[in-house]
Amino acid sequence: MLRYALKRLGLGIIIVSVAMMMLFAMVYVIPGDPASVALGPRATQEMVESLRARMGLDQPIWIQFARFYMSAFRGDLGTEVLSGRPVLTVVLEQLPFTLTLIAGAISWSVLLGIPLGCIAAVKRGGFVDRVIGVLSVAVIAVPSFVIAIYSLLIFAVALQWLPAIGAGEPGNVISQLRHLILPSLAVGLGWVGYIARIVRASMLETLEASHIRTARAFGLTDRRITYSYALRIAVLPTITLLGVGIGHMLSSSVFAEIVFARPGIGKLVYEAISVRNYPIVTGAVLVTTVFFVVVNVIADIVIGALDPRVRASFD
Amino acid sequence: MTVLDIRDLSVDFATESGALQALRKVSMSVPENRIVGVVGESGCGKSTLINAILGLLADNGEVTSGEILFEGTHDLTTLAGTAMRDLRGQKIATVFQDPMGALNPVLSVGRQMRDIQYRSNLSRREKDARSIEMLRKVRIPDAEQRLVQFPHEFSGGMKQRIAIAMALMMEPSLLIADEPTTALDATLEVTIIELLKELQQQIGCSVLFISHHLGVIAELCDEMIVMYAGEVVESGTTRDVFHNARHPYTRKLLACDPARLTHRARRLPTIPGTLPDLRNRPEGCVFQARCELADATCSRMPPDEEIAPGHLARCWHTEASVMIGAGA
Amino acid sequence: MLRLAKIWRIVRRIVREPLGALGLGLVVLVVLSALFADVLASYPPTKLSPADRFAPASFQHLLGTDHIGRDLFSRVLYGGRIALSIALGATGASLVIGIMLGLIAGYGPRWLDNILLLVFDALKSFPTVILALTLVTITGPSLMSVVLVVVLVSVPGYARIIRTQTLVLKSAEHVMAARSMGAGSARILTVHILPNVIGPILILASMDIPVVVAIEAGLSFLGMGVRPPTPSWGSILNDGFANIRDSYWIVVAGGLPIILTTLGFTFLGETLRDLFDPRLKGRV
Amino acid sequence: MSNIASTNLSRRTVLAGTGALGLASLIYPARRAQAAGSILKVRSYSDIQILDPAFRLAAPEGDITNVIFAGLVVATAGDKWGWRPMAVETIEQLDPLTISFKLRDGIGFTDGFGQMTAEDVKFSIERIADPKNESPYSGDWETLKEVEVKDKLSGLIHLKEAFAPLWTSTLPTPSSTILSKRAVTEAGGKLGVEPVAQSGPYLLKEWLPKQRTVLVRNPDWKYEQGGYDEIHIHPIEDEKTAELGYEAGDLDYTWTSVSSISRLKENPPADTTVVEKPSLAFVWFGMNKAVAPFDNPDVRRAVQYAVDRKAVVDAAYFGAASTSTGIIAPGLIGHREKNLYDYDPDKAREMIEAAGVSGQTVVLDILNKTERLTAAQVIQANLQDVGLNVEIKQNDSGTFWTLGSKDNEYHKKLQMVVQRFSMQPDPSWATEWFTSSQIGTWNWESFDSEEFDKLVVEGKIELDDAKRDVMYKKMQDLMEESGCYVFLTHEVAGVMYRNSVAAALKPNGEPVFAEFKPA
Repeated sequence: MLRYALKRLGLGIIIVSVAMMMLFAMVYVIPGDPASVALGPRATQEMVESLRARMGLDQPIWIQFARFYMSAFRGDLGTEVLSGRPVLTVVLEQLPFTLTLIAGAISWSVLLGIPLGCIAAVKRGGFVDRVIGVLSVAVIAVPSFVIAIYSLLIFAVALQWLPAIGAGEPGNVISQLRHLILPSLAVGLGWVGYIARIVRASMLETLEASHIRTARAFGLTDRRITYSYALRIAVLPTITLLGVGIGHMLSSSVFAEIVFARPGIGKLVYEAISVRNYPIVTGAVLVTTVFFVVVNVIADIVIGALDPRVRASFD
Repeated sequence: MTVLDIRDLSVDFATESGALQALRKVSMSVPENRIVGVVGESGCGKSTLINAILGLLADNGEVTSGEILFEGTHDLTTLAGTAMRDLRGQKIATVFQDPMGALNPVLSVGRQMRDIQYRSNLSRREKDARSIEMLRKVRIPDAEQRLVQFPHEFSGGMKQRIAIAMALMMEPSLLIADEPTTALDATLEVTIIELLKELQQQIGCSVLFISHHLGVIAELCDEMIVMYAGEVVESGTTRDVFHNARHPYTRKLLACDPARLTHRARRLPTIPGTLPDLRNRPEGCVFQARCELADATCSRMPPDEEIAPGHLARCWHTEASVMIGAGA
Repeated sequence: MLRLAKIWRIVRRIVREPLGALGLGLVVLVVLSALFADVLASYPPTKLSPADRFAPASFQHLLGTDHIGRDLFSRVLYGGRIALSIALGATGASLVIGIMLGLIAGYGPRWLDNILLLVFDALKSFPTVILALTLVTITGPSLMSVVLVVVLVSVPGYARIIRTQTLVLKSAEHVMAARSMGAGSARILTVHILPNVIGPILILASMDIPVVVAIEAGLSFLGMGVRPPTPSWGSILNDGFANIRDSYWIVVAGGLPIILTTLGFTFLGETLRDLFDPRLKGRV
Repeated sequence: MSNIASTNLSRRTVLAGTGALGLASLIYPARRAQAAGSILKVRSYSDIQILDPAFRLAAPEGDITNVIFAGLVVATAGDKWGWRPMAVETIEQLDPLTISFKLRDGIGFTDGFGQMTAEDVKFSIERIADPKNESPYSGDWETLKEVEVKDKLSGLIHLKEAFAPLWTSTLPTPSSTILSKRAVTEAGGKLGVEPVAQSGPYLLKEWLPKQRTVLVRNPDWKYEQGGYDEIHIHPIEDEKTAELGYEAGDLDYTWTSVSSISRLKENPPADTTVVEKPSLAFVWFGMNKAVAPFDNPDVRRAVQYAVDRKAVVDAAYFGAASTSTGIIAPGLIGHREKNLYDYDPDKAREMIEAAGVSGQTVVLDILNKTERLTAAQVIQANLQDVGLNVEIKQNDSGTFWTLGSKDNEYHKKLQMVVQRFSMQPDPSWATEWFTSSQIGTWNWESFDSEEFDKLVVEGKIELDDAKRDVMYKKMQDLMEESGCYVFLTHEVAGVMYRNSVAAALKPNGEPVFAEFKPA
C-alpha cells in the first residue's frame, strides 16, 4: 500500500516537473513584458531594466527554470516583485476559496448525484429513471459558465434570493455559505450528472451480485440491502471519478470565480496572466497541478480504505 | 410432517421474444429432518426453483400455477413481501454456490453476522457472542479475532463454512444448499459435506440440497429429484433412483457420471443434443428430442408413472428405458 | 444509392430513440440555421445601430439587440457558423494529430512511447482553462488560437486510446502475418492497424463536439476567442454579462444556442454510441 | 427485485428534507447594508499591492496611504480642485524656487517611531525625487534641489527651477506623504504591504487579500477627524460587478460603469444618490505615422475626417460622455474650445481614394475592455464607410501596454490604437507623453514636433496661468495638425452612494476617505 502510494507520488512528481517545464516554455514565449506592465506608464527605461533583472527575466529560460525548480523543492516559490510578498503566501491565501468552492461543488454533486443515481437504479427502466437519465446527460453537456451566468441572472439578479458577488463577509459563516451556493452549483451541477450515471450503473451491477442475493436470502430488509449493502459498494467508483473531477472543477472554478467575482486560484491566475505576473502564474499553476496529482493519489488510497479488496491487492 | 411441499409449480419469465416457461408443473416435497437432493444440468431450472421458494424471482418472473406450501400452512407463492422476508433467514436459510461472492466484500464478517440477527432482541454483544459460537461450530479457529475481518481475508473453504454458520444461526427448519461445494476442491468438499450432515442432525432441520454432482447426492441425500428443462422427470429415494432409474434422462445422467468412473470431475459430460428452447416448449415429453426411445406417444404429455411407492418417473416408456445406458 | 439507404436506416434507428430524435432535431436545427445564416438573418451581424440598443425581442429583432444595437438573432445565426466550423475543424485536426501520435507511441520505439506518454500526462495535469488562457495569451486571441487550444486539450486523450489499441493490434495475428510477409511499417499502420482503431475514436470524437463548442464559447466569453466583431456565442454572452442589469436578453440569446447545441450533439452522440459501440457505454 | 421498487425512502427523505430546509434558510432577498455602528463600505478598483506612497501602483493605494500617513497637504473634496494642510500647520510659496513649511506639533508615528519632524520631511521628499530610488513618481519632484531643515518642525523646500504643477499635482497627492525616516530605513528603504509607522487619521487594521482592507480610526490623531469609525475597502475590479455588489447591500459607495449611468440615474437603487463627475482622463484614437499607410499625411487627415466622434463616444459610453477637444479636460488650464478637423465622410472618401489606399486593411489594437471594443467597432464601421477595412485586435493588458514599446518588434507594425491615459489636474501631465523622446515608450503614434517638445519643457516652468493656457492650446493644435490623433472623450465618472452617506469626492469623483461622513 505504502509502496504503491509512494510510486504513484514519484510518478506524480515527474509529471508535475514536465508540466512546469512546459508552462515555463509557454510563459517564456508570451509576448508582453511583465516588468514594464508592472511599473505602468510612468516608468523610465532604466527602471524597467532594473526590475527585469530583479525578476530574473534577463536570464536565459533554463536558468530561470532551474532556479524556480530548485527553490520550489524547498517550498519557496519566489517573491512577488512589487509587493515583495512570498508567492507561496499569495497563492495559499487564495487556495482556501477555491477549495471551499470545490468542496461545495462536490457536496452538490454527491448529495444530489448519489440519491438520483440510486433512485434511477432502483426504478430501473421506469419513467423516473428515464427522466434522471436525460437530466444527467443534459447537465453534463451544458458548459459550467453558462450555468453560472444563468443562475446568477435568475437567482441573484432577477429573484434576488442569493448574493451575486464575492465570497461573503470574512468571519461570517452564514454569509460565506450564502455566497457559496450559486458558484458551487455552477461548478458542481455537471458532476451531479456524472455521479448519478456512475452510481446508477454500479448500483445495478452490485444489485446483481451474489452477496446481495445472500443478503436477501437472509431476510434483510430491502432498505438495508439497497442503502447499506449495495450502496456502500456502488459509491466506490464515485471516489475515483471525483479524483479526476477535481481537476475539471479547478478549471471550471475559473469561470465561476470570474462570473461571481469570487477570490480564488482561478481568478488569481487569470488576472496574473493578463498582467504578466509570471511568478504568480507559475506558482499558482504549480500549486494546482501538485494539488491535482495529490488528489488522485489520495482518491486511490481512500478507495483502498473503503474497499478491502483493493487494499488486499496492494499488499 | 412435510416441511416443504411444492405442487404443480409453473414459473414463466417475460422476455423480449415472448414468455419463457422456466418451470412446468413441478411437484416435490421435503419431509421433516430429511435431506433431499436436486440434480440436473445447468439451466434445468434448479436456480429458478430456489428463487421461487425464497420469493426472489427476478422482476420479469411470475408464478403461473401451483403452490409452495411451507410447514403445511404458508403458501409461499402468495405470501406478502414482509411475511416472506420474515421466513427468509429465520425459517428458511440458504447457502449459495459461490463462497467468494456470497459475502459482502466491504463489510466485516461480524457485521454481516450481526445484521442477519436483526430480528432478535439480543444486545450487540450477545449477538456477537452468538456469531462466535456459530463460527466455532463450523470450526473456524480464533473466532473472536476473525469477527472483525473482511471476507477477502478468509479462504474459500472458510468462507463457505461461514456461510453455513450464518445459514444455521437462526436454526431454520429448512436449509437450502445451492451447490455449496461446487467451487471447492475435493478434500474441502468432503469436510463441508460432513459438516453439513453433522449440523443437520444437531439442529434437526430439513435440507434441500442442489448439486450436479451425483456422488455427493448419493452420499448425503435421503431422497432426490432429477430435473430437466424445468420439469421434475424422476423422483424417489436416492437408493431407488440410483439403482432403478426409469427415466431415459436419469439413466443417461447416471451413465456418464464420472463418479462412477475412477476419478471425480466437476462437470457432467454432456448428453448429445441440446436443451429445448424454453420459449417454445415441445408438445408432450420435454426430453423427446434427445431421447432414443421417442415415438409418436411422446408428443403427448407423459404421466408421472409410479415405479415403486414414492418413486415417480415422467415418461411413457418406463419399461423400455431400462435398456438405456446398459451397454455404456 | 446503397449508401443513402444505409444512412437512412441509421437515421431511422436514431429517431426511434426519443433522446436520439431530440438530439438529431436540435443538431439539424443548428446546422441548418448556421448554413443558411445569410438567408435567415435580417441584418448583417456586425451592423451597429446605437440608437436601438437594448431593444427587447420584437418582430424587428427576434432576440432583441445588444448594447450597441446589433441584431442578436443575426449574431446568433452567424455565431453558429463560427461555433460549428471551429468544432469541426478543431476536432478534425485533433483527430489527425491524435491518431498520428497514438500510432507513433504504440508502434514506435519504447523510449518515444514513454516520452509521449509523459507529455500527454503533463498536458492532462494542467487545469484545462488555465492551459487555454496561457496558450491564448501567447498566440493572441484568434480563431486559430481556439483551434490550437482544442487540439492541445483533446489530442492526449485520442492518442492514448489509439496507442493502447495499436499495442494490442501490434501483436495480433494478422499484423504478425503481414510483417512476416515483409510489409513495411507504413503499410502495416495504414492498412492493418488504422482501419481497426478508427471506429471507436470517431464516435468519441463526435461526442467531443459539444466540448469543443463549449471551449470556443468559454474563451470568447473571456475575450480570448475569435476577434470582434466576428459574432460568437461566447462573446454575445460576454456582452450580455457586462450589461446584465440593463438587459437580460443578451445573455439569454448568447446562452440558449450554446445550451441547445451542446445538448443536441450530446444526445445524438449518446444515442449513436449506444447503437454502434455498446462497449464504450461504461465510459463516463 | 420488484420489492426494491417499493423501497421506503423515509429516513433519506427526512434527511434530504432537513438539508433542503437548511439550504432554504440561506435563501432570502438581499438586505440593504445597515449603517450599524459607524462603518463605511466602499469599493476600490484594485487590491493593494504595496503601501509605500513612493511606489504606489494605482489610485486605490494612494487613497489608503492618504489616510494612514500624513502628507504635507492633502486634496479636498468638492467641485473644485483644492487642498488643505494635513501634516503642516503652515505652508507657503516664498518665491518661485522656495516653499516654507512648519509641521504640526503632535503628529506621531505608530509602532514607537516617535514624532514627525522636519528631518522626516526632508527624507521623504528627497527619497521620491532621487532618481536612484527609482520611484515612478520622481517626476513629481523633477526640479527639486533639496529640502532644508530649519528646526525640529520647520524647513524650506528648494527648487532648481520653477515648477508649475507643484500645487496641483504634486503636493496634494501621495507624493507629499511624510514617512518616518527611521522606520523606512529599518525596513530597507521601502515599505511593503504591511505599513509601519502610520501617522494619519486612520490606521490599517486588517488586510485580507482580494477580500477587503479595514481601516480604523487612529486614536492618536488629534486633528480633523474622519466621519466613520471604520472604513472597509472592497477590491472589485469590474464596475458592473461592483454595481451588483452595491445593489446587494455590500457597499455604501462605488464608481459605476459609464454605460450604467443613464440607467442608474433614471432608476436608482433605493436610497441612493447617483452623480456624474467629469473625468480628467483622455481617450484618443491614434495613427502611427511611422507605419504605412499612415506615413502618408493625407491618409491620416482622411481618417480624422472619417471618424464620427460623436457616434463613437455615444455608442461606447451610452450617451453619458461627450466628445473631447483634446487631451486637456474642461476646467483645466489649456483646455481647447474646439477641434480643427471634424466628421466629413465625403471628404474622407475622396482623400482615401486620392491616396490610393481604398480597400486596404488596417489593424486597430485595443485593450480588451467593453467600451474600447465598442468604440473600435464604430470606428471600424466609419472607416469601412470611406473605403478602409479595419481589423480589430483585442489585447489583454499585459500585451497591450507593450505594443508600442521599442523592445517589442510589434511597434514597427502598430498601425492604429485606441488609447486612454489617466490624468492629474495639471496640463503638464497630459502632454509629456507625446514628445519625440517618448517614441518607443509612450508615444506610439511616432508624433514628433520640435516645437511641441520645446513647449512641454517651457510649460512646466511657466507660472503664469494665462501664458500656460496659450501654450497648452498650441500643443494640442500641433498634435491634431499632425493628423496622428482623433480626440475622442474625457469620459465621465459615475458615482453612487447611499443617502445615509455624505460622500466626499474630488471633482473627478475620486474619494477622499477622511472626509466621508454619515449624512
